[in-house]
Amino acid sequence: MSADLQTACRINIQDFEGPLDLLLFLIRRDELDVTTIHVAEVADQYLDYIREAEELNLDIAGEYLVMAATLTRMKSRLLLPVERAIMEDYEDPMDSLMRHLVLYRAFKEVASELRESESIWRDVFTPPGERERYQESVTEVDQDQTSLLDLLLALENMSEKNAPPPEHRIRKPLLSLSECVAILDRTLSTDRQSKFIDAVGENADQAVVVSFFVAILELVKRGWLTAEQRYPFAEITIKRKEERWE
Amino acid sequence: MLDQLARQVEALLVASESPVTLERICELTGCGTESAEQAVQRIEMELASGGHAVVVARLAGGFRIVTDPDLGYIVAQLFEGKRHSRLSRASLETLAVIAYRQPATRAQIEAVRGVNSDSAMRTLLERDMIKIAGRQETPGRPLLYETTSRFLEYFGLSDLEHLPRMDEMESLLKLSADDIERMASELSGDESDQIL
Amino acid sequence: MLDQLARQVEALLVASESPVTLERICELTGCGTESAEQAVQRIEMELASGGHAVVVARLAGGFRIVTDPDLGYIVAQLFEGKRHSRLSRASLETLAVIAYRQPATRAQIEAVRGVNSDSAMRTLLERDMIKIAGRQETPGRPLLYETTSRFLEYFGLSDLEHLPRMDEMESLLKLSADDIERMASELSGDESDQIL
Repeated sequence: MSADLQTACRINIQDFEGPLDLLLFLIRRDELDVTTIHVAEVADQYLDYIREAEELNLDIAGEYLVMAATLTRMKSRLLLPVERAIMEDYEDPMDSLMRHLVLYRAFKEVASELRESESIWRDVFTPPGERERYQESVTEVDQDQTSLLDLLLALENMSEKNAPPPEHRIRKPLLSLSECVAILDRTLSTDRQSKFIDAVGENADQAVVVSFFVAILELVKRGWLTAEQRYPFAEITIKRKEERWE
Repeated sequence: MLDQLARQVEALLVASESPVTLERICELTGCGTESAEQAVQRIEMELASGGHAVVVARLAGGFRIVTDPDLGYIVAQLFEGKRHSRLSRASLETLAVIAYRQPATRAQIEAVRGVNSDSAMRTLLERDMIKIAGRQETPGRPLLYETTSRFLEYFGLSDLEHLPRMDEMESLLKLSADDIERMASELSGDESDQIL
Repeated sequence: MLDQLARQVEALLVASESPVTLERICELTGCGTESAEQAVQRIEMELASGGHAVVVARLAGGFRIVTDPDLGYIVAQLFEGKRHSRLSRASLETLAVIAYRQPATRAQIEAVRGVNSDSAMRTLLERDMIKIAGRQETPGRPLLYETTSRFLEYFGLSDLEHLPRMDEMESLLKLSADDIERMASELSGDESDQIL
């Protein structure tokens, strides 16, 4: 891939506000209609894009990968006649994705209308008010009174000031691939092998599981790691092969 | 030439720190609703015919005197360095979802946007655009968020009914209500159905 | 009918939080001293002939547009009544400790905060945010404090269970040290940002 294209790709993924935004972009780029798109078409476009972005830059937020997994699953269901028959009673997941896209697109449009109002009203100024003139012993203005947030901030502020650092780490809702790699590196530094579930953590949510899974695939591809699964749905064991990952 | 009632109303609108409702005008001047409304109209006309630099704006359920947006480039110089930056796209999207669906939980917002919205929510709380509105009475009792009157003022809205495309958004939300709930409950993680 | 220069000057005098000097007017509008003075005079005339409720006040070496003192009897009502100032940072911290570990003794509160909390506790008692809830059955039998229903009302909570939990708080409050500093200075109220 040329350097130009690489740069373009990298800029783009950061310009998107998430997987739905990216999907809408791809649909618009290919001049498709949101309400009649074909799942396979869109899925391929999306997966290609993610793969390209991945090759350039490991830091793709977990949400993008969850969408990739969802689209892949939808596409494979279409190809499996048996499963289709079973699924007949259920709503086509594509319908709900389409509804979601339409809804998200509407919010995106509203957000840009709000952006316009913002730029008009930023240029509007109000008189400062005459409280000081009419109320002598006023020290602090009380617009919306103290809020619950202020109360919480006070608490937070205290723990910053003098409490020892909290025992438990603050849960990060989503992990980028490079963070997953760093965690795996740490997990596999003492024991050279680990169960997938132990590396990921038992209560990890879907996005985190997907992020780790993709990170492991990437590391296997590079020959830094091996992964073994005896039969479908069995435990996955990962083993370190390369001493240093960089 | 303004009459005495209009002068009183104008003084209130200039001196107040926040929009003044019609009820408050009536209460403080002792006039009726209709007279108060007409007084506001007379003020508007007099300001326009004198070519003044201010107009009456209908904001957050009340009236307020504000400078004409045309003159923003002059007045902004007074506040250089003290103005807030514009809201990011993520914040605007998050705010839009909360505005039409309030009160909303974080999981519902993230379900609609399809993306983690922590930092956007934090910005909006800090900038007083949204506030905590209690808890939802469902498992996990998540916090609920709603928009503030500062939100209305910031975007020049007289009330929530005047949000852009209210009808369209309401019917879209109704159509997707089940989807949102389903995705939100997946996100809030009380059922962590693991894929793979 | 005001000309463009006069409109610019009027906008400045209305929106500014402090009197605007002639030099500053010249600097911001790009006009000369004499023109600026004449513009102020034209504004005064136009305001008078329209019977408006505001006048140009000459104060502390500068100009400001304020409501006519004649109308003070109306305007003063806007600011009547007990409008409490925001709670100070010390009070908020103290209140937060009591809210989350009630009932609490003064010694427990001070242990968490690391500083003497007498005056904060007094303020909170006066403002009816906390009350005495009995005595602890330990040597010295210290007084115990808990939050009141006024506290719930003030923060818009229906009951204590609606207080955000610690884990929710953490995700709400992953703020940088800078953010906290800035918010703390906002809490102490030294800037009242009137910009929309």
